Amino acid sequence: MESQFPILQIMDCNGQIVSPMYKEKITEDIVKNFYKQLLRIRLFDRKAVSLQRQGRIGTYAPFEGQEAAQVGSALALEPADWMFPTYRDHGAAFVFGHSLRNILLFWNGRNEGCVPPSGKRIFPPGIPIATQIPHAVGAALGEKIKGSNHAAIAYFGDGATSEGDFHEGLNFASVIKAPVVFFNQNNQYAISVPIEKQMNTKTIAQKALAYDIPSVRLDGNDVFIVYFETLKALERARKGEGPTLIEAVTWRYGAHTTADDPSKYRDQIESNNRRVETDPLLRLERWLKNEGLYEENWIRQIESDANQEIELAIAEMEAFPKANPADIFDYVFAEPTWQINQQKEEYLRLIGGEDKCIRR
Amino acid sequence: MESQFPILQIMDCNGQIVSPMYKEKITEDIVKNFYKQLLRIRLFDRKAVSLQRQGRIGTYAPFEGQEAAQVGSALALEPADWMFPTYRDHGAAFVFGHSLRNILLFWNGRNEGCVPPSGKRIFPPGIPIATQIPHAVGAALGEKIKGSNHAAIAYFGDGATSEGDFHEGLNFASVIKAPVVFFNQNNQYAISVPIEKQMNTKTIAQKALAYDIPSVRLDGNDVFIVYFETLKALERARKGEGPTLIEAVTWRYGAHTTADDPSKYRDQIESNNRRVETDPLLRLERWLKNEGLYEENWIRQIESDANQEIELAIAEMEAFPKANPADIFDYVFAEPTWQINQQKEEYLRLIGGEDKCIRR
Amino acid sequence: MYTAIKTRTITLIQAITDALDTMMEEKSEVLLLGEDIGRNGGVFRATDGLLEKYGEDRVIDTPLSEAGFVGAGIGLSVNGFIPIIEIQFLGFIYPAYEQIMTHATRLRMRTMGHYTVPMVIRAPYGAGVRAPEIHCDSTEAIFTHMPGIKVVCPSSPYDAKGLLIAAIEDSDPVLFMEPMRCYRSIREEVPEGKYTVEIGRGKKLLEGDDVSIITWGAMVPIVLKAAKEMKEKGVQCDVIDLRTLYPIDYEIIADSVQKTGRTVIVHEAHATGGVGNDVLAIINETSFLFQKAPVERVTGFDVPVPYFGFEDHYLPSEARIIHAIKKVMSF
Amino acid sequence: MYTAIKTRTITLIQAITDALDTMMEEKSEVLLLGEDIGRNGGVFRATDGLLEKYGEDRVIDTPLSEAGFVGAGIGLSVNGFIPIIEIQFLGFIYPAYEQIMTHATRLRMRTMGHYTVPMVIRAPYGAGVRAPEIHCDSTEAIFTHMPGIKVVCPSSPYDAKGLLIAAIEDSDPVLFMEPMRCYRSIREEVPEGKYTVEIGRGKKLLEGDDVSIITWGAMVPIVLKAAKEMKEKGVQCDVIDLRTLYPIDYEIIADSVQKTGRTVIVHEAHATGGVGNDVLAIINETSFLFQKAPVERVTGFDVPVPYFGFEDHYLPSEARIIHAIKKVMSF
Ligand SMILES: Cc1ncc(C[n+]2csc(CCOP(=O)(O)OP(=O)(O)O)c2C)c(N)n1
Ligand SMILES: Cc1ncc(C[n+]2csc(CCOP(=O)(O)OP(=O)(O)O)c2C)c(N)n1
Ligand SMILES: [Mg+2]
Ligand SMILES: [Mg+2]
Repeated sequence: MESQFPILQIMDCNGQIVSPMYKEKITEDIVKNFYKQLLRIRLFDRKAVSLQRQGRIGTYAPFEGQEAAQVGSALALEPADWMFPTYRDHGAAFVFGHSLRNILLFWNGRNEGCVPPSGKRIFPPGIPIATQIPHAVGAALGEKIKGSNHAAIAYFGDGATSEGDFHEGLNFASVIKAPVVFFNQNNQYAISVPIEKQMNTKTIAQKALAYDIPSVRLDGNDVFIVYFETLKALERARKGEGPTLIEAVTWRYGAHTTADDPSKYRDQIESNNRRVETDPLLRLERWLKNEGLYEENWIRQIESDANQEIELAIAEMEAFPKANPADIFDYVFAEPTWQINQQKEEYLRLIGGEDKCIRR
Repeated sequence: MESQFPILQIMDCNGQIVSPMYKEKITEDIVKNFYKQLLRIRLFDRKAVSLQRQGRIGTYAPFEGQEAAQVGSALALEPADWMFPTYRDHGAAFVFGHSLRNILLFWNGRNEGCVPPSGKRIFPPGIPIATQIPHAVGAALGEKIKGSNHAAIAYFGDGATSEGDFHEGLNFASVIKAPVVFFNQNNQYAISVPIEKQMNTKTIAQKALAYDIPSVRLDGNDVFIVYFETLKALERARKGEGPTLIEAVTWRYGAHTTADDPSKYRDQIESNNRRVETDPLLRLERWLKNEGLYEENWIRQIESDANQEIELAIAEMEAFPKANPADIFDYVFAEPTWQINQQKEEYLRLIGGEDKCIRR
Repeated sequence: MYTAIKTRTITLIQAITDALDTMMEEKSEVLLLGEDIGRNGGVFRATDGLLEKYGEDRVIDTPLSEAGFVGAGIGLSVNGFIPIIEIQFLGFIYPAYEQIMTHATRLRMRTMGHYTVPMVIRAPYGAGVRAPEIHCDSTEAIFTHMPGIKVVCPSSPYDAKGLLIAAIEDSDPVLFMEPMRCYRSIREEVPEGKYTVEIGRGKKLLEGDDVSIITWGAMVPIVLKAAKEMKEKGVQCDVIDLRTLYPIDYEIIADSVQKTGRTVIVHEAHATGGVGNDVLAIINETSFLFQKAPVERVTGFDVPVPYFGFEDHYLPSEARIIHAIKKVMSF
Repeated sequence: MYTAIKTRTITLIQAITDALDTMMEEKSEVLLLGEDIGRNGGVFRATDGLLEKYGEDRVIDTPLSEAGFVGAGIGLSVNGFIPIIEIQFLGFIYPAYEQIMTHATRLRMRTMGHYTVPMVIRAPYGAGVRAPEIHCDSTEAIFTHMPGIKVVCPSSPYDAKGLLIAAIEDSDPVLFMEPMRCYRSIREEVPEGKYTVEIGRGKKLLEGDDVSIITWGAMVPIVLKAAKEMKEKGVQCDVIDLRTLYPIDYEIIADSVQKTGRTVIVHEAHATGGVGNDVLAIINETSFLFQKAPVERVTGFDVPVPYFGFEDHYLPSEARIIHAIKKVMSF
């Protein structure tokens, strides 16, 4: 099966073009945007880890190492498409237009973090594994019924493929030819469980054979192949040809979340090697250098822009009004039930006058 | 995919041997036992339908048309193997050694029907679709841990392949190399839903590719191929080579259950044609005739033996003691909780003296 | 001024079909998903004729995957549709429990109202029809405990149509439980066209000063029989059909219990953790000083709903209800 | 005669590991299944060191499929094993709900005792540790309503070890809820080796004549604080840690309520349908004439457990408990 699903690549680890696919479409503009986005989300991710360490946000799920998969796929979307990310795909969500302040608010335990900017159809990060996959199928089915040409993308990890919802979602989508792209980031671990214990197959792409839908396995650290193959899958979706499964093979350098200690279950040497050899940013830098497009100043500039943007978002997050206890009661139903009203009144009366912030 | 998974056959509809596979193993004895079992369960099935019509049992799920799949697979088992049937596989359970009286009691709403004869490892018929698949995986894993060479077989329909439990069961089994055979009877309908609406694939066998386990698609009305391929899969299991998926393509002639009206959703002409052309019993009769082994007397004899056996079981079922209300309280826990004890006492006191059978 | 309203005398299941048809006609966003609901018209014929009338885009026969199609319903909801999902029997809703518990009910709160799930999940429930195991569950309590979903359970054709239309018009998820035993046992005059019965309001079925009997769904006819029998013995029952199990109508309960001081709660589900306990909690909170006797609960026992050979023993019977009424009367 | 029992001062999570180790040592049928329980030792380190000690056949890292491995656990059970399943967080048990509801709890009854499921499902639960959404649920009530499973919830290291061993020795399925907030917050002397704490028995933590406070799990330390504060104000609380949520110890409740006549129930789960209502039902049935005031319930609100930015508002607080005590005292 591995030979039936080779890992497609356009650019190798040295930044060399190894395949003529999509050659004419690789323009300076597009690549510079790739690079900018990769850098932007990497800087954000690192900053978020350090915010967590300082206790300024809660547990955080870093994606460092997976930037090309997230940037390439998110940039392939049209503005009116639907995105269904997991807790690790805020890189993709950010690139697709989510608000950085809200992303930070999410990681700070605030529901405001789940609200996308107006007009952006981004779902809250999926926490129960694989459950967002059927949602994407439903949203896509809705587009199909409406006769639009919008599509949906569902993100999920290698571990997610073991859940029933993965199977039920892909099967239903295949039957109704829903315009949806199933975008798998195979980072080869589900917390501590390596892929060999997660599945008997060597590839995730081959799981598409169970639904007779097309699939492709690709180097998830090669932003070129990720972008163009996602674009192709989205085009199929828009043309009414149904779903596609994309397996982007990648790796997270860091911990599963800031609450996790990867040295318990894997040798971090592999991660360090990958940082040097297959890193999505370094690789694109090498390409830029090979092409003579690498400009130190430009890089400094986008770096400083990104840092400014991030600092601004952090400031906004931290200046954000304190949690209003009424909020936990007011959004359960369109009209609160009497139980909720009664509980709210009693509670607000009890904490009233005080600073509304109770301590235990 | 259809060409990758051709429908294997040893005997065609005319009872002609079309493949040399397993030729040396097709002995008169074995075939006569096939025929006897096919006839036995068909007679039982028809009788059960008529019992239901007469109100002597409850809703019943007939399997007529699927006898070869059930007989061939059940005969391939060793006595100490595990069987996990659905509500439609009492043919298989019967052949494997279940008590006919108990099978009837099951359809008459009695838990005694779920108790297999001592030493037989047969599970109660699975009602929630696909849920028995993980059970079979667990039981098989148990055998593996014990280091025995027993295996498990899980029965399920085409519709069941859409459930998450199918996927989770097969995936887990593939990872741990559980000695289990996943035996699918693809009768091409899940109640009214035809397979084209159930899945996008033309075969069920190909779903094994998602787990990198072997699979085979075969003519489920050819008892020879069913038997020998199940045997082969069980041998693989016993040798520690892990699970196999078998797709037995078949057809139910009748209704989904006696509460269903198939003319609402399919043309019964197809069923009638199949009765004439591809019927598992007729086909084996044709083979017997071709081989000069068809003996009218012998057939009369096994028919009358079977009828006697069935009538006896019915008599036993009907003579079975009335439901004892205490039973609903006594088997929930090893030791009833106080709630259950209290409810039992109060209830028995209330109906005490009377005939213990309340009417509404 | 009177307006003549056309009515038809129909069964509860026909009232369901009527409600679905009425709302599909009115709102193109309404669509149906479920197993066997298309050509087959549903195993109980609730959707009979709707595929032919509204087409395959709006009456969708799904693969056998409750989590998958409830999940897809959530995706359709946030994309502007009003999906009505048929779960073939309530006992087969469990594979979808995660989707309902973690998403259908939480999306509004999670996104502070940005995404909502105006979905209706219809599910036939209950024992007493000699169905196989698991087909007979009455597990409303595992949903009423879940914040973010309303639970409705009509017992008559009129209420069924009006409540189902109200559920479809509700902006939040509603679990709509249909008592199988009442599907064809009762006929009633039901107005044609659109009307609603308010979610969250119970209904007084019988007035009496001696004892309050609080019940719903398939237990209603049995309670009424018991109440009639008690009337002959001189005990006047105040019979309440709750109709909505979350949010329960606490006023109708409080008013009745404050009048009678004696209460019997009757439901088909198990006692422990049953919705009857919520009624008890309402009585505790609203009517403590009015109570003349402990509340009696007549419920299914704390055992799995048994095979149909035993189901008459499991289900609350007239005799058990009468026994409970006598008990509260003689306390 | 005294026997010197060796003890260690350990945390609740260490007590869990100790119980697992003790029973795996004693019974070769005991095996563990779950996500990340092997090399990683579980996300909370409950199974730390056990893979190394007992090998891959007995400490099984499963694929990410709760329904699948709970289902496989059922198959292992009927094949003579005692599987202990770790659900990473209670909020991720929902995909396995069908397997638990339709099989784990019903197999004994279905087969009249021929097949049984002596399985333990361990699940960390509860809010207050700043965890992401869904990780904080306290949904014991959807299991206590399910006949055929016991539900246990210790609040201290000693009870955790003794109850877990009792659960492993129980012939029926047990849901073993572990209060995450108490994992490392309390240390206590715990005997080495094997001992059990009886399932179905509550524990009196504080004696008092004025008001009964009934609680369990992560609420225990907060209740104790409130009780101490009230003591200073002259109100003596009778504090009961239920420890088992099904079957609840009705005697300890009845004895206490019949003494005090006033009750406050404190739990983290939502009020509607919460296990507090079962306590209420027990009081109604056993102690009606002793009650001097309506029972007060201090619970999580009828809203989804909110994001951690709001969780302090959701959880019962000392202030809310004191408010309720004052209310029942002044009725
Ligand atoms: C249903 C469910 N079970 C368990 C968890 C706990 N959990 C959170 S992330 C995770 C691993 C997911 O792995 P994968 O799908 O590969 O995604 P990755 O974290 O590698 O991006 C687990 C087990 C969960 N969130 N949901
Ligand atoms: C989880 C669940 N959902 C729905 C049902 C109702 N139901 C009973 S049989 C059936 C169709 C099953 O089809 P298939 O798996 O092909 O088996 P067959 O009946 O054809 O043998 C359905 C939908 C059920 N039993 N369990
Ligand atoms: Mg992963
Ligand atoms: Mg079928």
